[in-house]
Order: sequence, then C-alpha cells, then structure tokens
Amino acid sequence: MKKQLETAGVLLFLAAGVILSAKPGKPVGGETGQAEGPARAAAEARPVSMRPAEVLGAADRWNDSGDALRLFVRQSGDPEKQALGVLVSEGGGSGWKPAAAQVVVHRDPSGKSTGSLLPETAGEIKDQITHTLTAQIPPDKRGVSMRLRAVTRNIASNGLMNIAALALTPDGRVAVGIELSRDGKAGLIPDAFRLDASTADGPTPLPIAAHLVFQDKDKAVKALEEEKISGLAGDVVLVSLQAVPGGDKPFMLRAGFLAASAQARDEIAVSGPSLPVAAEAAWFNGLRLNVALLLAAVAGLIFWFMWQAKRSANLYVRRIPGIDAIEEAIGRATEMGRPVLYVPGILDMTNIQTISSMLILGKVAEMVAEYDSDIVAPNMIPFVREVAADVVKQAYYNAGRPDAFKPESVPYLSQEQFAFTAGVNGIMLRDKPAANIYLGGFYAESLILSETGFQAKAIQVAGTAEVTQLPFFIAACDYTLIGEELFAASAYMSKDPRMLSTLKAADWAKMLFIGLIVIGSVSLSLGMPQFSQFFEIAAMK
Amino acid sequence: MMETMGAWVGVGLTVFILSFLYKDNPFYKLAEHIYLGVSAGYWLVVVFHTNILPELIMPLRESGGDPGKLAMALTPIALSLLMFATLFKKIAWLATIPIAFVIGAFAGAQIIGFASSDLIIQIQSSMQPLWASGQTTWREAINNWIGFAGLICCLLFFFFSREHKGALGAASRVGMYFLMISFGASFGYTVMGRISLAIGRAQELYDYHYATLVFTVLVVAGVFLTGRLRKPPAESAEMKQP
Amino acid sequence: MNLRERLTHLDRRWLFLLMGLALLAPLLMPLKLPFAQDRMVQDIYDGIEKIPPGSTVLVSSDFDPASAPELYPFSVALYQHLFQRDIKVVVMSLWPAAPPLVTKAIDEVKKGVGGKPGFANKQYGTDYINLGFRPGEILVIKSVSDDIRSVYSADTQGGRLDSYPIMNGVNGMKDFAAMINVSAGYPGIKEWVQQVQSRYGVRMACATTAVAALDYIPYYKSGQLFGLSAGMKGSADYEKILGVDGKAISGLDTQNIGHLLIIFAIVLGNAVYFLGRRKP
Amino acid sequence: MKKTIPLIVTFITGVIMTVEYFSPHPLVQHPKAAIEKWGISVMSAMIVLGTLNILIVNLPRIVRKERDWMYKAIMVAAMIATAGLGFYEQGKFDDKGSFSNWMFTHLLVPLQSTMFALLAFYITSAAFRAFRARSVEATLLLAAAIIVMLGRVPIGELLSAKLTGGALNLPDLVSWINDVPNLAGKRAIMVGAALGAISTGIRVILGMERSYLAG
Repeated sequence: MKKQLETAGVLLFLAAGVILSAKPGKPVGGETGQAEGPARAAAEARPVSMRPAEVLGAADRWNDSGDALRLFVRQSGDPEKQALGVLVSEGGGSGWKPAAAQVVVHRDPSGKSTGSLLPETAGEIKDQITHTLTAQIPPDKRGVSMRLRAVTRNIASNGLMNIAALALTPDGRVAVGIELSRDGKAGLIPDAFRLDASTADGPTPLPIAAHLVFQDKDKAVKALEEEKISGLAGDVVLVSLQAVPGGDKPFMLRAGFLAASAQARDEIAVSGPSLPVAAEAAWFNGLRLNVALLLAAVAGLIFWFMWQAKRSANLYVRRIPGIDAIEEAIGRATEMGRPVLYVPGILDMTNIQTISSMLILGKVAEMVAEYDSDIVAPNMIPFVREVAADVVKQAYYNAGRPDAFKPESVPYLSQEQFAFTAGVNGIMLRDKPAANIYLGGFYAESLILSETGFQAKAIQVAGTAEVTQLPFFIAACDYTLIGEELFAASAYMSKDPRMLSTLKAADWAKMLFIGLIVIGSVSLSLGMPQFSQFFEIAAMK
Repeated sequence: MMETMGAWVGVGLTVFILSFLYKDNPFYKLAEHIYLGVSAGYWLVVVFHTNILPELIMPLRESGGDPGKLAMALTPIALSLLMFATLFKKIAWLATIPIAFVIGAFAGAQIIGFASSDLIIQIQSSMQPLWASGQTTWREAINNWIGFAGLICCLLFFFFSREHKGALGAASRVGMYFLMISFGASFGYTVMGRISLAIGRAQELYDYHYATLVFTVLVVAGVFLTGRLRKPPAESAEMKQP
Repeated sequence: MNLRERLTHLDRRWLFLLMGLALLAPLLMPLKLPFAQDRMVQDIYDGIEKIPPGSTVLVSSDFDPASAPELYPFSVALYQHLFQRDIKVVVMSLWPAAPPLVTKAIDEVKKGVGGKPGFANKQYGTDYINLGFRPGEILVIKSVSDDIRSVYSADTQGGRLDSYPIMNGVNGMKDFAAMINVSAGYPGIKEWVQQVQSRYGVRMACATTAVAALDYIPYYKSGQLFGLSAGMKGSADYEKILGVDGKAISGLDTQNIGHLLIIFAIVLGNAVYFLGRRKP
Repeated sequence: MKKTIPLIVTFITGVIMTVEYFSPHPLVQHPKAAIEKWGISVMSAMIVLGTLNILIVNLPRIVRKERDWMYKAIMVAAMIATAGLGFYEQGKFDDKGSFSNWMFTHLLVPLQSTMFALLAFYITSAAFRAFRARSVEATLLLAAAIIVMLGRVPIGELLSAKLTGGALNLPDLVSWINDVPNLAGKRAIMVGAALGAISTGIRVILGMERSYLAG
C-alpha cells in the first residue's frame, strides 16, 4: 500500500510538472533561456555611461592571471562625482565584458551618473597605478586631444605577459592603434583591429597577439565597417598585448589614434611612449582563490578522516543494499552449482570505476573461493585482464585455496566492444552463470548484457558511474549500485580504513556543499548576491 | 566506377553485419574481422602521420644539433619507447614509468577540472532565489524550490556514514525518486539515440536497394548452404561466440 | 500454448524485424510532421548569430561514423551557419575517425546541400582549416587551449600552421570567439568544459548524442554552455531554425514510428510479465 | 625500485598538473607544457603498442591454425592492407579519390556504423523482454522515459496536443523534466562524481592508489 501511495505521489508530481511547464507566458527557465541567476544578468547588463570620462588607472595586481583586469574611470572635470566602471576580461584577450554588478553608481536627479568607489578599492587604485602617461595632440592635428593612460602588465595563465594599454577617444571620430617596441623606435601599427607583430616595421622577435576591444565590441566593429565611428564617442578603448616574460628588455607602448575612414587612416595623434614595462611572473593567481579554498577544504577533509582512520579504525559506514544482493547472488550460485559471472566493465585501469571494480572483484573472488564455487571474469582490455588475474589469484590465495585458481577463469575476449559483448553473452548462454555481476564502467553493452542475463534468469547486480547506462541496469537488473554507491561498495567491502575515510570525507564535503547552497540561496533571495558571487569562477564572471 | 563499387561493398558489409541479428554466421564474422583489421590499420596510420612523424620525429630532425632542443626532442621518444618494454618479460616493469607519467598528469588535470567545473560552478549555480522578487517570477521560484529540495535530497541519498532512517531516510527516498525521474529522462533520450544510429544505415540500404536485395539473397542462401539453419534452441543462441 | 505464453517466449528476432520495418517504412512514405524547436538549440543559433563576422571559431569534431547519423547533420548545418555568417572555422578532432568526416561535411557545404546555396568561395587555409586528430585526450585539450602549435605543428594536409592565413594570430583559446564541440562521448564535452570552458571562460556550445545529452544539462543551466543540441532531434531543430532541409529532419520522421514501437514493446512486455506473475 | 620510480613520476607530474592551475609562473608553466606534450607522445605509443599486440596475439594463432584462424588471417590482412595503403598514401584519408579515402568511406564507415546500428534492434528486444516495472523506482523510470520518448518526436507532440485539446504540450513538459527534476538528479551525481574523482586523484598522486602498477 505504501508503495502505491508513493508511486501515486510521484506521478502527481509529474502532473504538477504539466502545470509548471505549461505556457502561457514564457517557457520555464525564462526567456533568456540559459540565464540562471543574477550573475548572468549582470554580465549582460549595459555598461555604465562613462562619457566624457577619464581613465584613472587600471589595477595591476588584480590581473596577474591575465584573466581579469579592472579599470577605474571617473567623470572628468568633477573629481567629486566619481563613477566606477569595471571591465572584466575572459582570458585577458578577447571578450572584455562590462561587469555592471561591480559598479556602484548613484544617479542624481539631474541624470548625471555619480558614484563612489568602494572604500577598499579606492585605496587599491592609489597604490596600484603603476604607469600613467598623458599625451597631448599637437595643435595642428585638428585639436583633438588624446591620452594613453594606463599601461599594465601581468602574466597570463599561459605564462605569457599581458600588457594592457588604455586609450581614450574623446571626440569619437578615431580608432586606435598601438605600438609595441623595445627601444621606442618601431613604428606605429596602423591597423585598428588586428595588431600583429608581423605587420610591424621589421619583424618583432616576440610572439605578439593583440586585440582592440571596445566596450561594445560588436558595435565598434560594425561602426568601423560602416565608417560610422562617431557613435563611439567617449568609449574606452583597451588594447592588450601578450609578450613572453623573461629577462628581456622592457617594452614600451605608444598609442596612436587614426581617422576612422577605412580607406585612409590618417594619423591624428600619437602619444608618447609609455614608461618601460617588463614582464614579471606571479606565483599565485589570486582570482582562483575560491577554487583553491574549496579544493583545500575537500582535501583537508580527506586528510583529516584519513588521520582519524589511522588513530581509531572505527569509521561507521552504512550497509549498502547492493552488497547484500551480491552476497546473496553468490550464495545462490553456489547452491545451484553454477558459476558467478563478474564483468569489470570495458574501461582501462586508469578509470576509477575499474579500480573500484577490482577491489570488489577481490572480495567476490574470495567469497567464491571460500564457497568452492566458480567465477568467470571476462575482460576487454588486456592490461585490465592482467590486473584482474592477479586480483583473483590473490583472492584464492587469501581464501587458502591457491591451487584452485584457474587462469582461464579470467579470460581476455576481444578489444572490440561488440565482439567482447558477444563473447560475454556466449558465456552467459553456455555456462549459465546463476549470478551476473556487472561492476565498473559500461557503455552501450549494458543493455545487451543485462537483457541476455534477464532472459537467462540469473540474479543480476550492476553498478556503474556511467550515468547514461544506469537506466538500463535499473530496469533490467535486480539491484543496481548508482554512481557513487559503486565506490562506496568497494570501500565497504575492502574494509580498508583509508577507503572508508574517503567516503566519510565525501559525506562531510556534501554536507558542506548543502550548507553553502542553503546559505547562498537564502542570501540571494534576501537580495544579497555577494555570497554566491564569491563562488563564481574568474573566467566565468 | 570506384564509387559504385564502394557503395556495393558498403551495402554488402552492412547486410553482413545485420545478419548477426538473425544469428551468428560466417558473413558476420567476416565483416567483423575486416572491421577490426581496418580500424586497427587506420589507427596505426593516423597516429603515425598525425603524431609520431610531425611531433616526435620532425623535432629531432629540426633540432639541428642544439643539445637543449635535442634533449627536449629525445625525452618524449625515450618515454614512448619505454612503453614497448611490456613486450619483454624481463624489463616489462619499465613500461610502468610512462604509464605512471600519463596517469599522474591525468590525475592532476582532472582534480582541477572537477573542482572548478563540476564542484564550484555547480554549487554556485545551484544558489537560486527561493522567492519571487525583482527578476524572479513565482513560477521560477517554485521551480527553484523543487530544484533546491531535489538537489539536497539527491545529495543526501549518496550519504554513507549514517543509516538512512527517519528524516534522512525520507529525504534520501525523495532523492531517489528525483534520480529515477532523471534516469527515466535519460532513458527516453537514449532510445532516441539508439534508433538514430540505425537510420543512417536504413537510408543507405534503401538508396542502394538493388545491392541490398542481392546481398540479402546471398546471405540467406549462404546461411542455408552452410547448413547451420537448424531450429535454434528456445533460448536465443545466436549470440554465441567463443 | 496460449497467447501470453507465446509472447513470453517470443523469439526476439520478430522484434528485430518489426524495428527493421519501422525504420524502412517512413523512407517509403514520409510523414513530414511539424515539430517544435528545442530552446537549447535555439540558443546555439542565437549564440552564433552574436559572433561578429570575421571572428574565428574553434570546432572540435569528436565523433566517428558510428554516431554520424546524429551528429553529421549537425556538423553540416553548423558549417553552413558559420560560413553564412562569414566566421572562420578551425576544426580539430580528439577522435581518430573524425577528420575525413569533417572534410566531407565542409566539401558538401561548399557545394551546397539541403536547399542552401553553396559556399564555393570559401578557401581552405583562409576561411577554414582542418587540423586533424591528435591522441592524448585531455592533454591535447589542455595544450591546444594554451598553444595550438605545441600539439599541431601541421594540419591534415601536412602544411605548417604558420603557412595558413587563418592561423595568423591564432595561438590559443583566447583567440577564438567561441568553441563548439560536436561530441559523441569521451573525450568530449565534459573534458572540454572542465579543462577549457571553466578556465578560459570561452563561450562554448555543444552538440552531442541523445544518449549523453541530459548529463550535460547542469553545464547548460550554469551557463557553461550557451547551447546544447541533443542527438538527431537537436540536429533537426538546428536545420529547421537555419532553414535547411537536411538529413536530420528526414531522420526524425523515422523516429516517430520507432519510438511508438519501443513504447508499445515496453507496455506489452510489462503486461505479459504482470499477467504471468498473477497466474503462476 | 620497480614501484618507487613510477610512484615518484606520478607524484611529480600529478603535482605539477594540479599546481599549474593556480600558478602562472613560468617555472610551473613550462614543465606543465612539457608534461602535456610528452604525455601525448606516450599515448600515441600506447596506440601503436595496441596495434602491435593484435599482430603478436593473432599471428601465432594463424600459424598454428587454431579455431577461426581464417578470420584472424583476414583481420590481419585487412589491417596490413589498410596500414600499407595508408602509409603509401601518407595518411591522407580525407583526400577524395585516394585509395585510403575509399577504404575509409566504404569499409570503415559502413562497418562501424552498422555495428552501432545493431543497438537500435537490441533496444527493441530489451524494451519488450527486460524493462519491467518491478519496483516503484523502475515504474517511475519507465513513466518518465515514456513521457520523454513521446515528447521528443513530432508524432507525440501532435498526439498530446490533439488528445488534450492543446492543454498539454509534451515538449514543454519534457523541457520541464529536463530542467527541474533531471537537473537536480544530474547535478547531485555530478557533484558526487567530482568528489570521488578528486579524492581518487589525490590518492593516485600521493601513491596510495597504485593498482595501475600491478600486472
């Protein structure tokens, strides 16, 4: 009765799904489709207006990974009313995104955007502006003023150095070019969209890739194509270069603005060279602190419980129903005088499922040896076969019957998936094993094996972490170890305190995650996204 | 000419393999072994031409006697050659060195991959607003609740250091139901995938129906002629293969 | 022997025959039913539409002939879409049997397929390149994303990468506007997401077999994938959105009968089973 | 010694590949790049070794005329033919008109895809003979499966709309199942698998897991 009630409850739940999934309105998940949560919403929000603005500087220390660079911009002429604009790059190169989430902007009634720097970041700006230079356009050059403000350097995650230069286009009728030189002599690279070492005067010995990124890159590209640069007034233009770090001479940068016409790019203004910047390697990428912390927490739990296990071998792990099923199956096979079939999956020894499976195989073979029954453990990978043979041999030895081990009970069938499957099916039909145990990594053969076994009326116990195959095992086998249960079963059966301790550590890690999710969800619901934002991966921001 | 011949060969082999559905027979075995041979040969050539030649041998030639470059080019060759120690019983253990090398590299890369992509990002995106406000509609909030509760229950299902009794038992049971719905959905998708695999073949057989007919007749006649068409035992013995 | 017993002991070859007929019947008389497009596939389309023309996209073609019915139509439609948008395409493979399929797909696209005009003007080495296969699974993924030339010193034609204009300035994952993975399993989506997407934040979309698609829903929902196409239905959706009359759309027709047959088989099998249990 | 050297090697490569994510310093990044490149070479050697193994295993069997030796001979012949042609044509399997391409298109493609096409048939038989609603779990699984199967094909979409007068849109329901309950289940599995992978990885690097050294 209870079963029926539960089934009914679940079916009711699916019915509720009909209501929840139904239109009208937008489909579930929102019209943004993939958007989930405020993080994405923020990433796609429009940038704050920074016109006319002045680049205060770029924080050097933050982008030592090359994964992010933040710029500080304030409204010119009125230092009291500051706005803070932040650009975050994915990977230091292409794909700079305005991240409005990190901007604090107040708007006064007149519509001017004012803002304040977050207190702690304000301090950092002062400390971190390392290279700033200003260049005035010569008076005969149409009276346009041009600045190259911040030049930053950092080591990208790939070990290359990123140099970022910021330039401002006050009247909007210009695009920007940039020059990279070691001695200040090389010429301007007159290409607004592809900067490449090979186009410079003389080959540069450095592999240089550069990108020009406008706040709204799509708009900028389109504007250039249509020769309507004027739409870009006041945009901050950012150039990032990469150079190999090392003991080489420092770089210098110059920014030049070019007229917008695609045919003739008249040089309008060129800045003076920047201060020399040299590449310098960082030891730790601060942006990946959250991953480091989480990994440290998980590793810490693992080590703690390992230590615990060494001190007192008293680690409780609940009994896993699948193990009872395995024991029962072996017992029945013994009674019927028929062998036990054990398939350790089709994956190589490098896979943890195979490793777990080998541990269980050892215990199963030991039981089989004790009961004086037979085991067949066919393999698809030659290397796994060697390991499996060793394991079974050892198990017979442990059971005190080393002479009963037959190497042919651990056959190597074929390295081809379906030939192997056909071979195992042949064993099932020929030797009629009373218990089929499939533990390890399985792919398409799960369906064929479990069906043949079902038809042969064997007790079937399966277990795999290959999620796609679980449905077939669940539908066709008597008992299925789902995902982690396979690993838990191997730990449980081995009784190895170290294995048990990992299980315990994983449990506590899950508790930690549940806690984090609860805190994060509640704080998000209360309108405090900071907690969940901490867990965003730098590259994803 | 080559194309037509190829199409006929392709259809023939397709029919040979499909004949396995009736029962194991020499035609299937022939096709299967051709497949194993061709794919092994293909692998060998591809690996040689895409990796061994350009990435192992060429750097050696290009090193031009520079000892640093030569060492960098020789190390991977030496490591690779160690793999072949398995062929000789006495020094077989040497092959564990390159294996250990790769396993260590994979283990390290996977630790990072799983921690960043499958742990932290998934945890972060599981943090969802639980009541309607601003951007979140009520419908989304309800779905978020279901997802939130479902995820926690599923995590509790995989909890091993406590007996599943009382509240934990109830939660893990709910978790299991969520898992079953999710497996059911996968099951449905898988059925779709499996059928798709055969559609391409059906199309091919249909397009070259002359060849299909010819080969089908051939296979049927062949199976008869080899005299193996005895009534199969009640259980489908067609899968039997040594 | 009554009907129930007969069904219990039904030779499975009858079922094989039924499935064979179900596969062939729609080829003889197509149903051509309309269908709704999956949102996740629409997202792939929209995502690609957002990539500015002239950018370079990395496609990792990680499937082999076995999964071609599901993924080959997607590849064809994908190259059509990318060429149509004037996006440059760099194709690589982690599966050994993929590169010839890539060449075939692009050749078809250049010639024109599925009612779309061809892209005969697209030049190898300038608009697209087929880098080919490398063994090494995640190690290849990691090296490629840092420095393509460290694993690919040459393409499938044996030419140095630097001799092709398309590779000019393309060194690693940072230089691609997006990464699209057409994957049939391991190594594939999971490895790309873990080693590349979450590290470089590159915009990434995937087409995968229906079998594996649902495992990657968490990646889609967390925004790691901007779109996800599942199996033949996904390919058909993509063709439909793109306005191509491709192989997947006609394949979907065949699925109709196949699915009904499987559902019928499950229901019938269970009916026989439960009736059998009641009368021991 | 036989165990220590591999364990040290694993430790070094493992630690570098882990730390590399956090440290952009060249002293970490350069060894990492070398490990990746060398690892790729080792893996191609593994493939060559696998192919060699086919010869080593099968040639004696052919010579001794063991059972099915003729098939083995055909297999080895096919392998040598493919490899020979491939080497002769310098691995240009995608050059239209070459023999290698012919072999790829007309041997490998139909053979491999038909091998997998067999699954479509097996699943029909499994659906009928093995997928039973034996428990609440299996019932639920099959119910969800049937909904999804119907919702993913045009005919299901049409039927559901016709039968319920448009009240039920199956594709929407399938989307909901995918996005809500399925997401919860799959995410939990993903998190659990990640924990397992991380702890195994740590054990492998620290040399506590050394089963790969056996044999």
